[in-house]
Amino acid sequence: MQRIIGKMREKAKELLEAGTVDAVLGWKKGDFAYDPTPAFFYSTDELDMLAYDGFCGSNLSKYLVEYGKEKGKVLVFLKPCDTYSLNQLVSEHRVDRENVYVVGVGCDGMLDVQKLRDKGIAGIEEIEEAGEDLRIHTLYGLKTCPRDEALLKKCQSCKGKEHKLFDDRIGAEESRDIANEDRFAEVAELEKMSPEERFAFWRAALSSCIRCNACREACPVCSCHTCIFDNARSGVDAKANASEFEENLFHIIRAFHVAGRCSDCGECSRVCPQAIPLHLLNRKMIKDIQSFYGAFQAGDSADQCSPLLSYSPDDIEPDAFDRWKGVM
Amino acid sequence: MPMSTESQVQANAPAKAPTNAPANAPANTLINTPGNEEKDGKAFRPLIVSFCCNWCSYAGADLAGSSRLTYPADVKIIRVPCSCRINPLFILRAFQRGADGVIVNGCHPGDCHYSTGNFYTRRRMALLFSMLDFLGIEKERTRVEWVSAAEGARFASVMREFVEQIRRLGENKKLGDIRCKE
Amino acid sequence: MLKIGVFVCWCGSNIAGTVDVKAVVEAVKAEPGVVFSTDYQYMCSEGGQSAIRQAIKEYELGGVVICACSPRMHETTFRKAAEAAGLNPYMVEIANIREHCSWIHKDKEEATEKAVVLCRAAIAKLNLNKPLFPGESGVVKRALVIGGGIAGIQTALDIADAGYEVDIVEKSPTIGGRMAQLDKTFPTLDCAACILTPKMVEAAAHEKIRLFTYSEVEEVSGYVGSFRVKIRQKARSVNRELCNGCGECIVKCPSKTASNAFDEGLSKRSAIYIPFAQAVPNLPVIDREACLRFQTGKCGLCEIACSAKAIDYEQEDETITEEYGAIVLATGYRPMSLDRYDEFQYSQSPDVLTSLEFERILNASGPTGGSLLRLSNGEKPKSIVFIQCVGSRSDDGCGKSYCSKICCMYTAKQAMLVKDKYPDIDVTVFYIDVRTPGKNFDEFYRRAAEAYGVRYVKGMVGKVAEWKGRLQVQAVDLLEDKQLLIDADMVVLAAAIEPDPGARKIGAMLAVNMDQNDFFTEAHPKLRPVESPTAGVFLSGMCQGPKDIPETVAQAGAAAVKVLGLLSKDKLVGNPCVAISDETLCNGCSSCEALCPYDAITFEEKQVMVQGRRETRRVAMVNETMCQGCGACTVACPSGAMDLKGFTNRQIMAEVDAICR
Amino acid sequence: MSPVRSEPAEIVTEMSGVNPRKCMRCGKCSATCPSFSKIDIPPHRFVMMVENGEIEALLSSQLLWKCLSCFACVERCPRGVEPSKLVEAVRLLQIRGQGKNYRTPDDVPQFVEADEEIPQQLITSTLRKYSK
Amino acid sequence: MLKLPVSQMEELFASIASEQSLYLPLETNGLIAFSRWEEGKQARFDQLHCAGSVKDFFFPQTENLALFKTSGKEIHIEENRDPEEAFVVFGVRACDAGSLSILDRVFYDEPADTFYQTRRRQGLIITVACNAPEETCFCHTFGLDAADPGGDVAVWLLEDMLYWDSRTEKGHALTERLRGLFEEAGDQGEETVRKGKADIGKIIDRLPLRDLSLERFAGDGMMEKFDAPQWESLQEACLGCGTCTFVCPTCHCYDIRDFDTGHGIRRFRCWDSCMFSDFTLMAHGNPRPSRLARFRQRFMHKLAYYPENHEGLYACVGCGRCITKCPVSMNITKVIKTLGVDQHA
Repeated sequence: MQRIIGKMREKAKELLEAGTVDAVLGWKKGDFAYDPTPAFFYSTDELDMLAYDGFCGSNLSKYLVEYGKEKGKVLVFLKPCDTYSLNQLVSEHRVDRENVYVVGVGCDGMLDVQKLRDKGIAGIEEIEEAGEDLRIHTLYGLKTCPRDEALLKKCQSCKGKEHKLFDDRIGAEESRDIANEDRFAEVAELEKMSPEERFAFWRAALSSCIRCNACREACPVCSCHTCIFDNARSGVDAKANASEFEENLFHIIRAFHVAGRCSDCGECSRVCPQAIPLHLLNRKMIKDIQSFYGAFQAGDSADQCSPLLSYSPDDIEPDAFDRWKGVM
Repeated sequence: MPMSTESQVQANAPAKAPTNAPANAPANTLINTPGNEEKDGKAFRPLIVSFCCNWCSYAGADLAGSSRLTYPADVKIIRVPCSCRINPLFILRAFQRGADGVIVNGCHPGDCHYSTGNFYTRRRMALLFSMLDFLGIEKERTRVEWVSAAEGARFASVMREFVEQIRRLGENKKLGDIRCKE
Repeated sequence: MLKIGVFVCWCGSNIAGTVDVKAVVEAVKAEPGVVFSTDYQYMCSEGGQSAIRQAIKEYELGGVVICACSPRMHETTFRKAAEAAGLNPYMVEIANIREHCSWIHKDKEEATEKAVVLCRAAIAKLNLNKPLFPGESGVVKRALVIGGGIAGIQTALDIADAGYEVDIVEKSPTIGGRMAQLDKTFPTLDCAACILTPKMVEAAAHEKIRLFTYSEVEEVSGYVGSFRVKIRQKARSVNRELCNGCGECIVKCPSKTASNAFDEGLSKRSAIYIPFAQAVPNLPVIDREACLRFQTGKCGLCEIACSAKAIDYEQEDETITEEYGAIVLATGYRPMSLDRYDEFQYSQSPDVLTSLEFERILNASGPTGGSLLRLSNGEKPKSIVFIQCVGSRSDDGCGKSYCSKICCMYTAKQAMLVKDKYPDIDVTVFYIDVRTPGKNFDEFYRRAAEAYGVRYVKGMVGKVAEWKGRLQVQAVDLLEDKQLLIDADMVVLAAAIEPDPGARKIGAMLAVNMDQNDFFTEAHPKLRPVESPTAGVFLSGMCQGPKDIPETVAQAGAAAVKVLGLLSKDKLVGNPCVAISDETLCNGCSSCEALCPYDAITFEEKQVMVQGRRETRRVAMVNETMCQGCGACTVACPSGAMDLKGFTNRQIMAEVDAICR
Repeated sequence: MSPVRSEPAEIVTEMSGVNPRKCMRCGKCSATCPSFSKIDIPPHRFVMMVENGEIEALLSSQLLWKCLSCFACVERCPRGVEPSKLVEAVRLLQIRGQGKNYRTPDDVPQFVEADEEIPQQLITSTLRKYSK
Repeated sequence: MLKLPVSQMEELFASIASEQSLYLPLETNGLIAFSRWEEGKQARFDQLHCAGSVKDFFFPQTENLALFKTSGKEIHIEENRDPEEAFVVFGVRACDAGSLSILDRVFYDEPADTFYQTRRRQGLIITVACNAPEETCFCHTFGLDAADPGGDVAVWLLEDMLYWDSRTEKGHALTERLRGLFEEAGDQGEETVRKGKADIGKIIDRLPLRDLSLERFAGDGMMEKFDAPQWESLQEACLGCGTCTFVCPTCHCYDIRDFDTGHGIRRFRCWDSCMFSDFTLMAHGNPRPSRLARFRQRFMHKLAYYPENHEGLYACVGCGRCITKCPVSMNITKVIKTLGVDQHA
């Protein structure tokens, strides 16, 4: 998607010059081939550092939460999946829609440099997108890898190329088609296991947790001013998992708190330094909500009510949750 | 539930969870699995926390009492105004601290003193229980029952039945906190 | 640390027989905060209470735990005792060691052990208790009744007679409602107008009642004791001060083709009209849709005709805002549309009528002047068939699942009225069940059958067809297992009733839920049938469920009593165990607002001190008067900002911890 | 008096997907039935008999063969009971009992070609049987 | 110098593990991390870094300090140290090995941290030279040599041969115990290692961060940067998670917390992160209330305060974990580069 960077810079320049926006939120070129950083641009002469390539996986919606009114209006570049998050934040009054100018940008599916490293590709100096392949120049020679094999986990099951809210769009029609796996397939696999196997699976995964809070900090809906896990008065605050129970507790409660609000942006798993498949917990909740209470995806629009804040007199009984298994 | 078939996820899952590898590598006793043994050879007596809404199920429990209907002393009741006051944190807290089963009691759907409270409870608990099950925690350890103020007999029998169910399941090991067992 | 006293009750042998009371007293002495513990034969007796009072003073107790019977039994007693000794009443916790312990366990050791645990939990909770003070709020001593039918009129009269001001808001140009359309009433057969009109006049004349007819409620804010209501008075195009009700304008009006809703559309009326002769207020209104002046600009005859100069084409809607302490919903009902019951030829044949239409035909002021005529040809019918349960008791997606309750009786009434006037007409009623619970109801129905010869056939009509200028009714006699073909001249359908569709909007404004049939839900179906779940909002008449006139009037009176109970208070004292939002934690996400059943939570932009800095944040505010303390919001709140006084997160977790220790 | 839930009754309710207990005995099915004069058991009674488990008697009923499958009763029933579907199920039970169940779909064209006068409803009804 | 065919590494591991717990890079839950070696487990030296650093062995994420037992209204204090264990960590890279001297200065400072001390006494570090440095490596900036990684024993894996060079008393003792497994490396071996080192040096010279310079930070340089305007734009990307801190081999802040077990209070310490909003939380709040202040703290600590207190030694070893693990690709090298430019000179 580097091909649209020119248009993105033009748009940013135009709106900054016109005074429509006071800042631009995008990605800034990094030092390596794969490390653009989310950044604000306040003047047009900074814009040549604006980047948009296959490694712009981070969801910029989260930055709008802390973005105060005093800074004025901000232009933000959002990929289709990021717009779900912004919708949810708008619906929760965490972002003032009036304060944001959304430019939806097309997306070819974002890449995960760790996947390249896991393939034994080390010393990465430069990455070229060449059609279906990536050409990787390394300290140890040229390597290639099919692009699809380096996709971020979250991009392997894309929610679609449609921007759910935007003021303008760039390259939206040009989004590359990517293999779209059933996003609930992994959850269904786990559901098929025996409870003992599931327990072993999650124990193995969650025992890796170092409680760095990256999942929480990156999550667009984990936007509490003070998280209950940081609040000494909550009675559950902790800075480390001092027991297996706390490893479980943190992730159960986090998944529960975002149930009905999670836009399935996949940031939790992307940012986890310990490669814990945290998105599975959230997807499980989404899958359950859909099978118990009907079609719903948080972030589809800014004015829908979370299924956990509504009810129907003939809802399923809690003990019957597993009868709905496999319905989806 | 269908038995597991060979799956990729499963194949990747190590049989025993290696703990936070290096951090606790030199025998960090903070992280451990609760013991399995029956205490002093006595029959296992489960600890059951029973949350009751003030208006229906707590009154139902009172009626069970005034009707002298027995159920095991393993059940300890906590009064809340409405079942919708019950935060999943409370349930997890009980398991952490050594409860072997938690039962949430509320008015029958549609009879909530606050009109809609138990409807929310129903959704929350369905999702919570499903998530616990997803994590491999025995779903039989948790239950929601709708007990009216008139159902004293039912309250007693539900409690008896639940205690029996937990007794068969044995001690809560998966969600306990080893630190609380010492 | 809080100084706690523990009092363990024997309750005679009720507790002491199974629980070793002395052992409990000893065991809890080691608990944090406990400075005193004792036991007593009967804690609830005067002796027991005075022991509590004494100990509070002597040991300077900050809180007490009573191990006794259920808090549902004596919590108030012990709170009062503590209060008498200068303690905040909410610094009392009860450990229920009778209903939940001594009465259900046999083994003394086991029961004692459990009693200790329950007491420990109470102590752990008490350690986190804070004195609570119920909030107070004032009461605006006026009531609003929405709907001016018999339910609304009766409620208003009862409130006004007790000396409080009431406003009635009625969307049509007159009060009176459905009852004004009726001819006679069952089971006494007295004339509806004769009993209703005096009440209408009384309401209009009552010094405490103001009528806002041709008006609608547009917006409601506030809460029990102090609602602010915006009322839109639609433009009548007639100056109500000047008009003397002479009716000359109506005579002169050239546009006489508007459908007359009062006659259920069976007759026409002029563009400027008074709905019916006894309308209150007796004040015409211009139907601007039908008026030539408004549609073409070319007319003005009424203005010329009006000697009082009351016609005002320029008149505009007026909006006023009033304050009320209580609101009564009396939005009434209508017969459901029969569009989906084509098998009865309702849309095709003018001789197939709904019961309410038939009521108008029977009525002397109706479209036929009270003579029973076929609308198709103006001839007198020889045979009339009544069909019951049209749209009621259905589960087919077209109709209503409920029984409309009034049809059996009004059908008997109408059949009887027909037979009384025209004994030669054959009258057949097809019914599924005849339901007549009510004083003199079954007698009434039997009279129709026995004294008047109305033919009752158990069985449903399958279809009605026009045949040779008449109607052929194909039905079944279930008792004979025979199919019947009956020639009829008129067919009367007992259409199911449904709540007035306008009620939905009003319900939403007041946060009053509707059930799946759009009837308003009561605060409790048995024990609080005239109260809505929203404090200060009451229900009267059909809007709550199907009922007949006497029931409606009874409920109207009941609603009035509830309103009076509220208005007679100078202050409303709330339950102090209400939700409280910590504004330093609140994210302003509105989750709590979305599910609060009482609309007690609002949001505002507020300056909040966070870590010594001032920030403007959108934060939740709990209205303590409206909050009923269910706690739904506390769980919906992801940041833990919302807590419930008296049942805080920390308190409940402390109980859990103590029990699981 | 108490309804005996015999096995065939369960088969019938299962095959038809109809819950006869929803019937409130209004008789609208019978009132509406165009074949009423030709049948021995009126539809409402048919429903009651299924509910009571009296399938044996229904198997020899003429209604099975006189029912036009016009579905008027299904259309009109205020409780959504769908009597004609019950008739269909009993009819099927009867046919299966004779070992004559299931025509092959290949038979259908011959069927239609054989007699152009054949009523449309019969064809529809036949096709319905295949889909069971 | 000794040597052993790589094919016999398994025997080496078995011998070490027979008397001491042995930890080395193993694949666990999709990550390569230091884990306890057991027979049959395949050591993984193909990725440069383990997910966690060697710090975790000496300064674990959580560690018991004491237990307060209550009986009635009395409290008894019990020490409940986790049991001691002699252990060997194999496969430590130069950067991680270097981090220990930074930690030692903190924890050995009087009064010495006996918990850390005990673990250091019990633990033995076997390093491995980095045959294939990553593009994220910048250990050279801090004077560390990936080709000569230090530790109690240094190991080179070259041409199917493991070269073993013990450097300390502890290392010699272990070597003595395992002596039977090895052969003398001889001149040829020394030559191979020398050549291997040179090859590594060549790669290091080509690394993208080769020229990362701390010149402008020496002395009071960093202190002067406290009010630099660039902090504002640098911190904008930071999410405030603790990933960099927790994967960092030199970060060493901890919190001491109490856990009420229902029967007593368990006092333990656990890692803390200056990135957290509740870091050093006091009654009035966090002394660094803004994210900017917290972000700045981490780098000021590494590049100014620590050197200030420890003869100019920086609290970074250039392992590059923060570069690969930061969710938003913000890291110390970007900070050094941005602040290294005198925009307002």
